[in-house]
Amino acid sequence: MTSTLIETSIYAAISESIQAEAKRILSDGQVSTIVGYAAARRKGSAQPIVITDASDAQKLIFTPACVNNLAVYLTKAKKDIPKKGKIGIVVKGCDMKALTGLMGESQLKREELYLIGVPCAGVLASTFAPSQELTDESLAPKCTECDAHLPTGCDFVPTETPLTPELEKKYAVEIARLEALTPAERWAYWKEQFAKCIKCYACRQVCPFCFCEQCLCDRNKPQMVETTPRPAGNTAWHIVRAMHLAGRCAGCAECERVCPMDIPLNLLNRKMAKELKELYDHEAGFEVTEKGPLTMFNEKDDQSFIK
Amino acid sequence: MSRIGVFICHCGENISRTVDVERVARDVGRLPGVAFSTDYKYMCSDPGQTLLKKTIQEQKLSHVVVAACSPRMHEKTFRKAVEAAGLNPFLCEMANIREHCSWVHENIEEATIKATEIVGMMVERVKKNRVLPTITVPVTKRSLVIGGGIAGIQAALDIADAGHEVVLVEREPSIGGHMAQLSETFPTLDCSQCIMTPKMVDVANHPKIKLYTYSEIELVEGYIGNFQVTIKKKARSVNEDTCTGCGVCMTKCPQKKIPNKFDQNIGMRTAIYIPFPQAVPNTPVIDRENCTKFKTGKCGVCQKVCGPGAVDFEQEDSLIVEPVGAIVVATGFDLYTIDEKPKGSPIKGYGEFGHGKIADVIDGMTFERLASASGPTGGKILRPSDGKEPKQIVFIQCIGSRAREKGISYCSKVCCMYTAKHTMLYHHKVHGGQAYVFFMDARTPGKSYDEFWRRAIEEEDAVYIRGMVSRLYQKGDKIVVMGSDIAVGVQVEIEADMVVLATAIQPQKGADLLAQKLGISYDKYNFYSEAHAKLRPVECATAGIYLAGACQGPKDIPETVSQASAAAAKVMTLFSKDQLEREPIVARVREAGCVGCFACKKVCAYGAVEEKEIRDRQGNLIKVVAYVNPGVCAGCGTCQATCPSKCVELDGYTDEQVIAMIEAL
Amino acid sequence: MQKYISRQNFTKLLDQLIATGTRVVAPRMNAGTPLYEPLASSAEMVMDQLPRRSAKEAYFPVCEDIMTYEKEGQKVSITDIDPARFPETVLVGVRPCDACAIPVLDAVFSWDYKDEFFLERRRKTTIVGLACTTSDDACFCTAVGLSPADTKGSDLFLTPLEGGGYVCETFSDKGEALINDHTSLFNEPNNATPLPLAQPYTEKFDLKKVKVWLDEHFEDSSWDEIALRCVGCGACAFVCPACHCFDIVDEGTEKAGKRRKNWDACGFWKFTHHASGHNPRDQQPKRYRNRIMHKFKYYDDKFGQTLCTGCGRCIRVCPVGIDIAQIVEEISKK
Amino acid sequence: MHLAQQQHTFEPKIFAFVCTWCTYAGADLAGTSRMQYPSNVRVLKFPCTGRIDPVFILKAFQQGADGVLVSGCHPGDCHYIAGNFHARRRFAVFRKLLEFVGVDLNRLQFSWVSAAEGGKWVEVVTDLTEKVRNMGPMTEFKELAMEEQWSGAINTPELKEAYNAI
Repeated sequence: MTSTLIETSIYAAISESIQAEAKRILSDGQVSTIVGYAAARRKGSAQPIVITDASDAQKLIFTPACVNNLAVYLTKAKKDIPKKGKIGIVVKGCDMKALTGLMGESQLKREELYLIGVPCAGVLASTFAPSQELTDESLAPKCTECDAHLPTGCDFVPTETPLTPELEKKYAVEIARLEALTPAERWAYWKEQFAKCIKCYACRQVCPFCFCEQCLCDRNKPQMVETTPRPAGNTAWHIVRAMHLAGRCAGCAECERVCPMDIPLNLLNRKMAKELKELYDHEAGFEVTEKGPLTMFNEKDDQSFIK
Repeated sequence: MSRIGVFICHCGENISRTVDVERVARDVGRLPGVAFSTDYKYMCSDPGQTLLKKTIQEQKLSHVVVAACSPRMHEKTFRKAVEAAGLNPFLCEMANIREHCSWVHENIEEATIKATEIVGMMVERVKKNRVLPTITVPVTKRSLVIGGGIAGIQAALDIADAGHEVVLVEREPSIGGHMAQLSETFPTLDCSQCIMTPKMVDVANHPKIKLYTYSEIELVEGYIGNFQVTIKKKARSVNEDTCTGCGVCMTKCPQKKIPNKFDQNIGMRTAIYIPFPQAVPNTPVIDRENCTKFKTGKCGVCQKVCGPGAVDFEQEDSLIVEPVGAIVVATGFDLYTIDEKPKGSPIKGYGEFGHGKIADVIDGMTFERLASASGPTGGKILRPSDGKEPKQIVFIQCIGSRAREKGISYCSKVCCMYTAKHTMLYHHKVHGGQAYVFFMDARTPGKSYDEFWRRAIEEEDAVYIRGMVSRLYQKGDKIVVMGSDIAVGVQVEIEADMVVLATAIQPQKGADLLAQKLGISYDKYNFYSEAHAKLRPVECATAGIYLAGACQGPKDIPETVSQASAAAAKVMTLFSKDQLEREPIVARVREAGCVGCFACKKVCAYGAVEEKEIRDRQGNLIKVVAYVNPGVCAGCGTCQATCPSKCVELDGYTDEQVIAMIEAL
Repeated sequence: MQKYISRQNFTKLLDQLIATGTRVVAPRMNAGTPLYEPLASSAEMVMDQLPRRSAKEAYFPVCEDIMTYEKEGQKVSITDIDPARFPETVLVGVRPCDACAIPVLDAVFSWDYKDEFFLERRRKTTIVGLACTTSDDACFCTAVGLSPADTKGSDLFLTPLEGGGYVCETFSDKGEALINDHTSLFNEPNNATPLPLAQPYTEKFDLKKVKVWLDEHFEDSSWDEIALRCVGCGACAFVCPACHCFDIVDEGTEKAGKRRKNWDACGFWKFTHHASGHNPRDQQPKRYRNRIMHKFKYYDDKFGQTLCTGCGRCIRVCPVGIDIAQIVEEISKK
Repeated sequence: MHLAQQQHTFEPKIFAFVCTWCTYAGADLAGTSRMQYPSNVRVLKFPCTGRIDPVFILKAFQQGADGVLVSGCHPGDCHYIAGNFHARRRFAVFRKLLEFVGVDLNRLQFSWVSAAEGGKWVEVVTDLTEKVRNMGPMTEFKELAMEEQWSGAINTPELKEAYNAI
């Protein structure tokens, strides 16, 4: 089977637009800081960068290696970012959903942000080297299910329109496969995956919604979740994590991307999102809402599972 | 290490018959932290409690577990005993080995093992119990009463008579409400105004009542004992302090043809007016929408003729903040709108009965005004269309009420009685007239009520037809009423001169908006919800707010007055102490860890969670965190289960306690 | 001693070891991820991929029990775990960047306190190193003074040859014993050409200069630039062959439980969080500074060694693309 | 009578998380009415189902529960206005998560039992106990608790034996 190339030629023009806009808003003082992507040492790689000087604007890029959801820098790492005036941030459609959620949870204020949206055809999967060209195979799995190639509600979006071929939705397919298994088979699947976990908490640290000052799982009085990275504690951790993100996670898949042990964490999040859609017709990240699906109720909610 | 004392009760033989209590005492005595364990015949008896107190002191116990009946039975008893022995009462827990064990199992071995585990679980729990001091909240001994109808008046007078200040707020220019509009009242047929107006005057003259008419509630902040209420006093255009109520302005006002809402729009009033002659306060108000001065800038006659110079066209709405400790909500009812579908309401109108199109189809309240001696016709029953006396009159009950398909499934409760009253008033006033009543059921429970209804039929010649009207139409100057008499099974057609519709009772317009300001709950019809339908019928779930009258559901006058006095009694109970004491089972926020996502606030049904700013010594804002007001928190713990980082914790049911119990098993 | 072993015999060797109850740990695939793990058979071994985690867990486990406790009444009974019970292990296919870290770790675990949990596992482990023939642009062993064929830390070192098979060189009694116990599987070295070695990062860092800069720049604004993007996870430390911080935790219930030794990472906020609530490393740049300081200054100060072997794992797994090679290179140029 | 009861080889451990106002009172009523039910259930009292954290259910399974019951007031009956409505959503979602990771949902029961429903309490507890008894022990979490990372495990057969003897 040959892989299909994903058209990313517009990324160069997008990078130029971002640079020009960044330069403009930094020079005229509209923003004090911009969080974006810059090229890194390894071939084709990119990394987050925080700039405060208009002369650094030309460092900003957008490439298929610009995988990070930079929204995380506006939450717990926020304290370290110089916080005077507005902060500019480069966001893909999927990242934008996280910002929307954070606004609903009183973590961010829209008026304190300047959103530079990027039209995006997709980014690279974590399992491929940054120098890899973008194809339907090397594409991050989340991008196969993307419904936000063009971010909405931004202050600035380059005019380029990405070409986005219809692809097999990788998570939907995998969730369907797992759902078709028996509980024992699913248990065996997750047991093998969770056993690999070493509790490096990269999934937590990179998640825009894990903004708690002290994670429940870091507490020892009482110890709600065993902290030792052995199968029992790992399983508990991943169940608790998925539950805490239910109804909030909008699918940036950062947890899964950064997992050094390749645990398909976003599968859990997507499954929860699927259930919330079916149960309460809720989809995270589309609009700033006062309450999430698990902080509200409807008297007529399904209770067929209750005796 | 803790020194826990465990006391296993035999409960006579209720427990010891199936649970080997001595073995339980022996086995739990081996648990880590247990310093003393024993069994005793009756722990709740005086000697039992004495044993408990003595042992606490002798053994220097730090915590106590009493294994006996359900804590719902004796938790208070034992906590009191523990407190008497010098321990904090919340360091005592009960293990339920009777209702949950000895009474539901027969196998001694199984029951004994289960009892041991239940006690073991409570031992682990009690180790994590903390000293909880009783929470006290200061009480501002002033009350707000919202609504100046009979409910509000009664509540205000009762509270004020008890010596507490009352702030009474009425939306209309005068207090009196719907009762002031009525002609006579059932079942005694005494004149409504005769019994109502003295109470209105009492309100006006009461030194403890501060009356705000033509005013509305703008904002309610705070909690039980400590509310801050912002009242919007709408511009009256007449200075209340200088106006003498002489009424010259009204006689001189050139605008005289404005339908008077008080008279159901069949009587007329001036642009500067009081709604009815006995209005309290007797201070006119300018209806700016209809006043020539406000519309064109010309006129100003009232100002010119006013001796004391009380007319003030420049007056503006003003906001007043009143601190109060309790709130009585008595906003009353409104009548079902028959001719139109209210906007955004699930209720469908009754267009088919021609109300609003056929002039002589009126509602019950309009009939009251026609029958009232102070009404637009001076108490004569005359048709609105031509002023003729109706010789045949048809009353139709249950308009809107009990009609699920129309959106209201409840019974409005008072219509059967007032329709019977109407037939009597009609019979008294229109000699030779005939009244017909279409009804589904006659619901007349209440003192002297059924007798009253029987009297209408048996002595006052009303013809009651069991059945519903299908159609109404104008034919010449008659209204043809077509219906069925299901008792006899025939179609009935009556050529009536006038038709009176007994329309359903609904909450006041905007009742939902007020509820949102108050933070109280309401049902799908916007009637306010009581905390418990049977046992707490006058309290709202939100502490410190009480209900009186038809705002909670349809009620007649005696019921309304009873509830108003009950609400007043609740307020007086609250005001009987300087400090409000409450069980310290409330949620607390660990501010250091709180990130201010306010999930807790979103799920709190009581509005107990507030936003609190944390600032450094220089006054710079560090973060905004949640704060649980212990005066308002009801202690359900939904916030804690929702908090992702468990930075809000319910005292008495902490995660530590729960996890200790799970791990004990 | 230098010997030759064919690929066939090499698999035989592993299967024989497994059959005789020796634990053979080598790179294998676990649910799609290459990891050093005990083999059930030689067929499981994958030699062409660098395992995601380093080989250190063979003697410094992710987590291990060091004691158990049980309570009854007012009595508490404690049982220590006896290191004598650790299994004999042959660790196969260890890359030079992993193997070179072992003597570095020996220093810290046998310094003032002798960590028997580490040392006993070390004693019972025979390290079979393997020269690297492939690399990627994250690899930088050469930059820190090592090489794809560095034999430090190995008891036996394998150099892959054209057409399969390995040259085996011994560097310790344990290595010689492995050959002597299976002499029939080894032959004398032949003239086969070794496979070309990997050629990672070419430019060698001036680590002396790096250390001098670090000595003088504990407080420096460049730490913010370097580490502002760090999100504070432990991925870098956990995949590192040389990071060796651990945490002792008691886990269990009122009735029974265990005292455990778990990996820890200086990137975590909790790492230096005091019981008082104070945290001397209260910001991420301070935590990341410690990582660099520890690797290129503190460890050198104390043991004269560098705590980095240039395996590049932290560069590959860092969620935010922090590149230690680039950072050290830039420092060396300051 | 109890002598005639069937002897079972496996007695499941059942945890019941209940609210104090409805289900706990319902269980009290079963007691005052002297109804009989299996003794396997251990009741943990909460003010409201709204207080019950999904982590407690997880913890119960980890602590060896073979079945878990969560029970509270019927919709509309909540003493705290809406705690049970919030709980209903929370658990509707949580059970889907557990199902997805492979927990057999037959072991996790939710019910509304009012203070007047002593009979329903008996029925719910009896049904769950019998169902779980037939399913056998919940081994998943227990096995997990015994497993170690290979590197930390002492897993040669003789050592395992020695370890178990500790």
